[in-house]
Amino acid sequence: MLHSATERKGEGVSLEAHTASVRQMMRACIQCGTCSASCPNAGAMDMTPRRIWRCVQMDSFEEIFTSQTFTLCSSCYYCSLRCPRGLQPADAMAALKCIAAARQMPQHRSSTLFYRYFLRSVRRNGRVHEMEVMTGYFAHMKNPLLPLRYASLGWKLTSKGKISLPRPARGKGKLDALFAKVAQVEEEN
Amino acid sequence: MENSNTALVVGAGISGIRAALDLAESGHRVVLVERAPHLGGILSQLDRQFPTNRCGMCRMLPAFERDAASQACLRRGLFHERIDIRLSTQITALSGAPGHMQVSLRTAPNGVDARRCVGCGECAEVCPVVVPDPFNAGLTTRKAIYQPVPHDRSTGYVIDVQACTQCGVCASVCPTQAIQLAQDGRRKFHILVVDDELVVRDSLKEWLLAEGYSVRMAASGAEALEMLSGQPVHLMLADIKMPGMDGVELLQRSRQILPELCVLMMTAYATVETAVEAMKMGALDYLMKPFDTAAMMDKVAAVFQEQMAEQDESIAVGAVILACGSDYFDPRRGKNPYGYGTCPHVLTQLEFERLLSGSGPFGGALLRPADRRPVGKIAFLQCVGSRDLQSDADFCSSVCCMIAIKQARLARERGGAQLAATLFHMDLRTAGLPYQRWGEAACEQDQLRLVRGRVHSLLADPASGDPVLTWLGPDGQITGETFDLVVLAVGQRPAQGLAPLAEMTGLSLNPWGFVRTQAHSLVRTDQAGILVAGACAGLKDINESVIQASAAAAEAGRILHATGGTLSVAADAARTPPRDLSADPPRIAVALCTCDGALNAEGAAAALEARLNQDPCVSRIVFLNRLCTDDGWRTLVDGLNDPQANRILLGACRSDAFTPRLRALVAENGLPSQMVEAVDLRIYDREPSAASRQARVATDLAMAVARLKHAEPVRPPGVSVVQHALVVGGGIAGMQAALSIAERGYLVTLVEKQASLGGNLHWLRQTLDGADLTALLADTIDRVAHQPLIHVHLQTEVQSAFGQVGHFYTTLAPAKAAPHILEHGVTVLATGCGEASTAAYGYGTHAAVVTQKELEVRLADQRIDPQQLGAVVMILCVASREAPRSYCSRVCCPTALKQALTLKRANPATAVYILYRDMMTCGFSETFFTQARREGIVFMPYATDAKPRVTADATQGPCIRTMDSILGADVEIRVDLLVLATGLVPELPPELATAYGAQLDEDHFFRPADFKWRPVEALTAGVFACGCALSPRGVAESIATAQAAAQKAVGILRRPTIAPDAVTATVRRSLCSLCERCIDACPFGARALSPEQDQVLINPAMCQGCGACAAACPNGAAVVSNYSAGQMLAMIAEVVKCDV
Amino acid sequence: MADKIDRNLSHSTVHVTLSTAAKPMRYLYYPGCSLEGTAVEYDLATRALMQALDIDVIDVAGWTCCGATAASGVSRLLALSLAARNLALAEAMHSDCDLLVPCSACYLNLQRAAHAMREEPQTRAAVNRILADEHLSVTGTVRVRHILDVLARDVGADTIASHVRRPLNGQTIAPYYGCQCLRPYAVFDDPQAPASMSPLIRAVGAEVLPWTMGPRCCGGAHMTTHMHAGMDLTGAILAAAKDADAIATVCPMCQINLDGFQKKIARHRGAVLETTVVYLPQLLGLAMGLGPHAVGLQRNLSVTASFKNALRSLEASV
Amino acid sequence: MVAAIEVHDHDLTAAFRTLSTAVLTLETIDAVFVPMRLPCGSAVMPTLVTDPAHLERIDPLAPSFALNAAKVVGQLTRNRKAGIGKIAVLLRPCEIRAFVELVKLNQGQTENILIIGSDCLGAFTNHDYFAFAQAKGEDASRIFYQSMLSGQEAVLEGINLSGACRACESFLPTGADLAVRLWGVATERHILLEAQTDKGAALLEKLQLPTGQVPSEREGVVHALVDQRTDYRDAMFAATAAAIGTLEKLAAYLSHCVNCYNCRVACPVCYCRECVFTTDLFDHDPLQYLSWAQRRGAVKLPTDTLFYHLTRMAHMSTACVGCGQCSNACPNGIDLMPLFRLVAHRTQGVFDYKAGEDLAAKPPLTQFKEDEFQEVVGIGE
Repeated sequence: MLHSATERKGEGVSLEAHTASVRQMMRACIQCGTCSASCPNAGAMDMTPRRIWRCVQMDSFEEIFTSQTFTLCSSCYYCSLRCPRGLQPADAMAALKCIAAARQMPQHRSSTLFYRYFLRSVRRNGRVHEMEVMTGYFAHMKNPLLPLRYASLGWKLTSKGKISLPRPARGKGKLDALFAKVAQVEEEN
Repeated sequence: MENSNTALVVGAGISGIRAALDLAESGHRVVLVERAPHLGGILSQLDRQFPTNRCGMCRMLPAFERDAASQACLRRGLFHERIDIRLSTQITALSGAPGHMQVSLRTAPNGVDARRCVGCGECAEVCPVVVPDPFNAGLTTRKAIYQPVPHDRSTGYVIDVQACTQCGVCASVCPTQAIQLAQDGRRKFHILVVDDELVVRDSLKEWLLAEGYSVRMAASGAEALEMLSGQPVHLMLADIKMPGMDGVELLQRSRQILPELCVLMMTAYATVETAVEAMKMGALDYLMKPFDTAAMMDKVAAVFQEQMAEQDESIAVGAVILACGSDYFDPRRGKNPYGYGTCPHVLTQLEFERLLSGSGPFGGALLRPADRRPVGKIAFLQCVGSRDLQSDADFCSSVCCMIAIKQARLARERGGAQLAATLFHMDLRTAGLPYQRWGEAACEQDQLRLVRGRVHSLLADPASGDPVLTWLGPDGQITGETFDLVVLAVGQRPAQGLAPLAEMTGLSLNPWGFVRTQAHSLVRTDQAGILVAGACAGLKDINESVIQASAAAAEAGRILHATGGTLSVAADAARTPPRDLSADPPRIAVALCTCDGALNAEGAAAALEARLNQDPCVSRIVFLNRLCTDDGWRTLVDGLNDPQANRILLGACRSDAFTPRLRALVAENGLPSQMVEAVDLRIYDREPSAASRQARVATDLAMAVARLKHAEPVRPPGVSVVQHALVVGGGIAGMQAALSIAERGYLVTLVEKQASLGGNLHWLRQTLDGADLTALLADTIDRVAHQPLIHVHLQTEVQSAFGQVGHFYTTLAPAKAAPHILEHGVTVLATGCGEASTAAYGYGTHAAVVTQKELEVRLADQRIDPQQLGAVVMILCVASREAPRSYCSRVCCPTALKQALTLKRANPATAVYILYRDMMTCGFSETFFTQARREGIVFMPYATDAKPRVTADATQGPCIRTMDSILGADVEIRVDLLVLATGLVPELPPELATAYGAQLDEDHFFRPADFKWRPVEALTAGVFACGCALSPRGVAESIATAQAAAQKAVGILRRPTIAPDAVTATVRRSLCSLCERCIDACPFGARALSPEQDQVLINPAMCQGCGACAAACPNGAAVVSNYSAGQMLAMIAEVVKCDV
Repeated sequence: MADKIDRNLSHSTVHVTLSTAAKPMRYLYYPGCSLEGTAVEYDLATRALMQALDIDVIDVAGWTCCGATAASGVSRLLALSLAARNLALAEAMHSDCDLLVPCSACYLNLQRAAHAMREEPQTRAAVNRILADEHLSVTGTVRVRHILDVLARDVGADTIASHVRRPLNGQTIAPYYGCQCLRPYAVFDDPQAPASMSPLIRAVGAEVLPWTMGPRCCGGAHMTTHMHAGMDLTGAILAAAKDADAIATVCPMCQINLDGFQKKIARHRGAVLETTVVYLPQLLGLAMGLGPHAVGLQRNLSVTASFKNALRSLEASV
Repeated sequence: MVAAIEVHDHDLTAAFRTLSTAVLTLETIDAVFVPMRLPCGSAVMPTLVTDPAHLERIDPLAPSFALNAAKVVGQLTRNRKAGIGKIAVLLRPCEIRAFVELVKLNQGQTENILIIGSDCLGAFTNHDYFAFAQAKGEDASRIFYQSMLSGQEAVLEGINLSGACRACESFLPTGADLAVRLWGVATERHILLEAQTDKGAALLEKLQLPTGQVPSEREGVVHALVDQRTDYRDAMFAATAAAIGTLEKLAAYLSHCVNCYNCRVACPVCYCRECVFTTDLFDHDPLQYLSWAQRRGAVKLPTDTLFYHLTRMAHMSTACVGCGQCSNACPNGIDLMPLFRLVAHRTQGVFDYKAGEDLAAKPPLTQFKEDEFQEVVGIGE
């Protein structure tokens, strides 16, 4: 079972309900572009962060999710550092990632799956098992070439004694209770 | 307790000076205190101010009874008979009720006896301490002994006690022994150091001894207590963490023995909270370990200064005006320093101002301070520490946009056509009446580039060090550009001393630490008797500051009057009438201070005496020594005690400083003020040789003799005043003006053409911040009704008018009665304004398109139900801020926010879009802009070349199409309601204004004498305007203008006769060719052709002695008394050597 | 801002004798998942360095993942709960010690959680409900300290200098800070022009490479999800460090991005990019005389031969 | 509207006579004011004529410009209440300009007059004219205008136009109600009349003259003349500027002045009822002279010579129309005209003002403009 908060909601919840928190976060944006001018990934983005926030205000979430921009946020927090409105654009980007994950948007599988397998590992072990994450991620991406991109690194890591083979899953995850409780609390709210 | 008829004004910046002068002009006495050692506040550093690109501060000086005050550049000092100026002074206590308040004043000794200082500067020459000069915002340096404002010679030198090392060199060179160092005092100042660690005690002792204090030490609390009971201790430094008795306990117990003992706690980071607790128990402050020696010594020195200060002086006042200004945000402390402090090419606006100044580091040349390279590209970054929630600044600092525009224009003036300025902003706030055009001119004439957007951060180019800015262009492109210089518009912060002052007086502050004013008032605080003016209630431009200061003066005057103060006409009359000198030949008594022999170098005195004695009019010459001492002054008084002498010439150093006492002296002798001249004998001290110095001094004295010889003792008769005011217009401004005049005891006729009083308040219900306007209207009407001195004429219009200050004749035409003529002394025009009509955006074709006023009315009478509204668009700046109505109406943006929030709160499901050009939410109304965004109101800027398009068909509701620059596409919104902000247009008939001698500006508003300095009066005396007749403004601002206009009116009404001043124009009829050039030339309308058209007449009350007439008249028929051609030629003859 | 911080730093060092009583320094220690895996040498070096400096580190018993970037990409409450769990464990240890965190991502997550716990009572209540099952509760009062913060401000360059046995003379080090120890919480250094590493590098006898890439983003998890974007960012950093003998890092994510993909990035950029990348504690430890094995240098993915040679010759010269 | 008056026998003076007579015989006109040769000799003076018979001696094209008649026209019209009736005045362009200035200064009124202005052919100095008239007798004027209009050398008998006229580029009667066109017109056949104001048009209509047409060549002729005059003027300015560059040079330029104040009397725009130099201001105390002498060792008397000229420049340079009567009037041959024109040219330039050109333009010093001359008054820095 993967993380409930991301997977139980799924399609049943309206996009509007999902996006409410992002709207709340970025409503007060003044479109000054401070965030965008500082973004190290701006060059790779197909839409400026400022435009994303404009779309948030105008309720054009479809447009946001057709864009890859939010997945390109590397959480460097340059934007949050200087937002004159005191907003947290990096956090809002994370929130958009959450939505994409929760709604399992196919166009954002690459990012959301990675997070999902990461958390799956955390849930099971309490701590992250890097190899376990990668294995799960690569398997789910169903891209036979993808693992090769990381093959040399994986080999290097293993040879340096930095990766151990994942332990077999045994019954209850260490943080099952916490994940479940989070889901429960989120549900209530 | 008797009413002292005195007001206290705290702060001598522009607002303080304006308020003080206003009160003095209306006959009250004023004590003007300033914590800095100089007058002028921030404006002493700003040479030119928007929107005129020049100064003009002198225009604040009185227009009537000019002789009672100084009549020269205000930046060089101020004098007024009824204003007692106290520099380097703070208030330490304040108590009592309005009318009867007791204030304690404490003057910080600055080490120099101001009366003795001759301003020679020898002290600064030898002073070894060099510190950044705050006057030049740190761009230059000065010494520890210095002149606070270089162009203000009235203050002399002072010592910066923080920087002074007490070396004493200055005292040894001072020719007048004016310098008294605190060194001796320090030795008598005993400091007790209590710490269990020997190393700490030893280091502290060493440092403190080096600074000249006496030090004792104790290793424990118990030991300390013992020492306290035995010997005098002025200050105790106590460690918090000590074994046995800790610092806090020591504090408590020591204060039981010595309740007044000053204690500074010493603390490590871990125990800071304990230290803070200790401060609540009476510790003065704490010192943080590890010690910052310099900061620690500053704190100790501050305690020393405090304790050594002279005894507080207690004075009785009737009212207090706080005008203590504001401080500025330090970008270094901000989350975003924009390279300030690390990149040397980043300056604050104030620093840039000094850079541009002729008295700045490079004489006004536009060079980079760090490397003196000429500047080609400048970037102005707005909103640094303003409109920034990350620096707790959910407010706009109101003036920075205009300052940036001004500086861009100035820079262009200095840098020429190759200078390129770029201004980064989010909203260009050009909200004052003339500001829009000024901003447009900057773009058109000076090629100022405007960029809407904010720069994330400033990085220095690794190679050149030049600042590099990166921003997101409107098209979504990230742009990087290198500039030579970046100027930061740093925002306002509350003045340093405001919080303690508020605590002392119980004054409420707003969430940002500025003074909170009462609803509908810009000047009333929640403490009766304490009023506020200027930037301490939020930064303001000069225009608003001056209005607010006059309004505060009006309120203070009201309090003084209500509690028994008089307008002191009696005091004026009690002055000895000047002797009649008309028949006496000029006899000049000359008194010269030898300044301890400085004047008499190489026998110069004798030569001087010989030269002066050449003129038979010089009746005697007295040499005296040290006029600056009491003895010296006594010699002067005795020496001049000559009944024959009818003119006095004084030669001394820093003659300006003697003006007040000299004025008093000649008044006692029954001489009019023009019969005394003072010459500064030390002003040429920098001349290369003694000979040239003496020659110039001799020439100055000879010129003064010539001037005095021709001084004219006779003045034209005064102008009598009908002590009755007419107020035209019964809106809120008119009513307030009438009330403010009547409350000072003068009759007012209030004329309103409608059937009831109230004007626009009939349909306005509340303000953006929720203040109740309906209640305000009811209350004001009630107060007018119960004011016996106000005569209200409803349904009455002004049919015609003529006359001049003191005597206007106005024909009032009631709707249902015969016209009658009213005779009155002053006129206040409060004709208001109305919402502009429009045919744009489908207005008039579709019922769902309404104006802001219509929305206001329809919401009130429930013709519009917010529950029924799915979407609403508001379009701002409809036919405003572009030709021909190139001005901002100021009220529309706040109104839009108010209405949008109302709709959104009534129905959160309503989508509200505001289409704007620049949101003008200046000052603290910015917070509502933030609120509106938070509540989901969508703001979309539009450009004038891509305005929104509206299609309206009757079935569907209007559809608005607008270009969203962020999305780069048209957005289409179908709405149930389209609200248009059409702006305000004045309702002041030109013939009404001109009948009283006033003029209208190009937008048909009342043209003030000077937008900045004389904002509510016409250039023609006795005519005032208030409210929206002046320019568009909100209710509280209108009320302030009404109070200001009333204050000005009272300044005239209080005099039964306006006595002309010494410098007044007259006509020599025998020479006059009646060409009437003088009439055209007079800017004050003081000249007119007689009804018979055979002579030119002058109203001496209106004449300001400017001399424009004399310049226009070719044959000397227009004469300015005491600046007559004969007088001037005689003076010139003393200087000019060649034959002409 | 850098100016201000420098001044503070200099004060604390100049008068340090006055301020600190001779109490041994002690920290709670949160290694985080990476330090058990890909960044195991960071853990080794940190512990060794602390020991050499006579500073006690006490592991937070039973610590779990802070949530990393992944949790915040899924659910804020989950992210906060995962981090807060560790804060709660630390607080439960009833120590007045600060919490030392070497991993920047963990540091940010813990810092954020601490802030949220202190400033958002509602969130705190929700998290405490979640933690209640394990009988934990959190207040957010424990001070979360990044290892660079501790080294720069608590230990100080002077102390480091006094421990140096094998000065790294002639070596030029590029101080690389990355993002999350600087932003969004600017606790101990200028978030845009950081300088706190420089005195430490100079203290061990090395020179500081003058560059502006110190606070730039390495791309973080992009190397997994958006490889090209990640290689652009990391590549720019590696390219800028070409004149350095080594890059010093303080974050496992930065470290692996910088040292794990050098060949790939070199192909991507078409340039040779071979640079030694070491954790700052490794660098300091080496200078203080700890052996390469003691600081786990053999586990680093990119230590150039010339760096190793330099180390050997420095050792020989001692 | 253009009308023509025929010219017979190349007698342009006769055509002017025809015009004047026609005007005077109109009911609405009480008198004409024209230059007439005095019965007693060759002098041509402005004359007020009510009897057409006297127009026999009219001589508007004589190269004589004895005085600028603007002042006299001012005297005739200045009292609004006591107007002397409707007068048609025939003036040179520089006289019209001076009169316009006087009207602005309230020293004359336009209500009761009708200004007829003629293309100006220029004039000699008074001295030269006297000699020329002596030599040529009755034919003097005809010889002059024929020579001028035929484009031949203006120098006759070694006499050239006065300096003021040679430097005059404003020889067309801009401010006149009715303009007489001579330059570029076939004056052997006719002179042309053109109305420039409503008043002029009304008058022209009443005169019922045959219509005419301004020939296209005229423009070229006028242009060429303007260019020639402007060149001369600019050369004159350059030479004068060099000659007066310093206070000492200026004093030298004026050193022959004897304080007779003739230039002031001759100046059409010097309008003061009593000149400041004749008031008590310069009526110095006897002691004063001694005191000056003592301080400097010597003092030239009368004093205030340079000051007088500077004062006049200060007062009148904004109104100077360049008629040159100051030079004409100087008994000691000081060429004041180039000096005054130069100063006037520059002062009027900075105020963007041209004296006498436009009745509606306000004279510079009567307008209070805060923003002008910041660099001069010192608030600019």
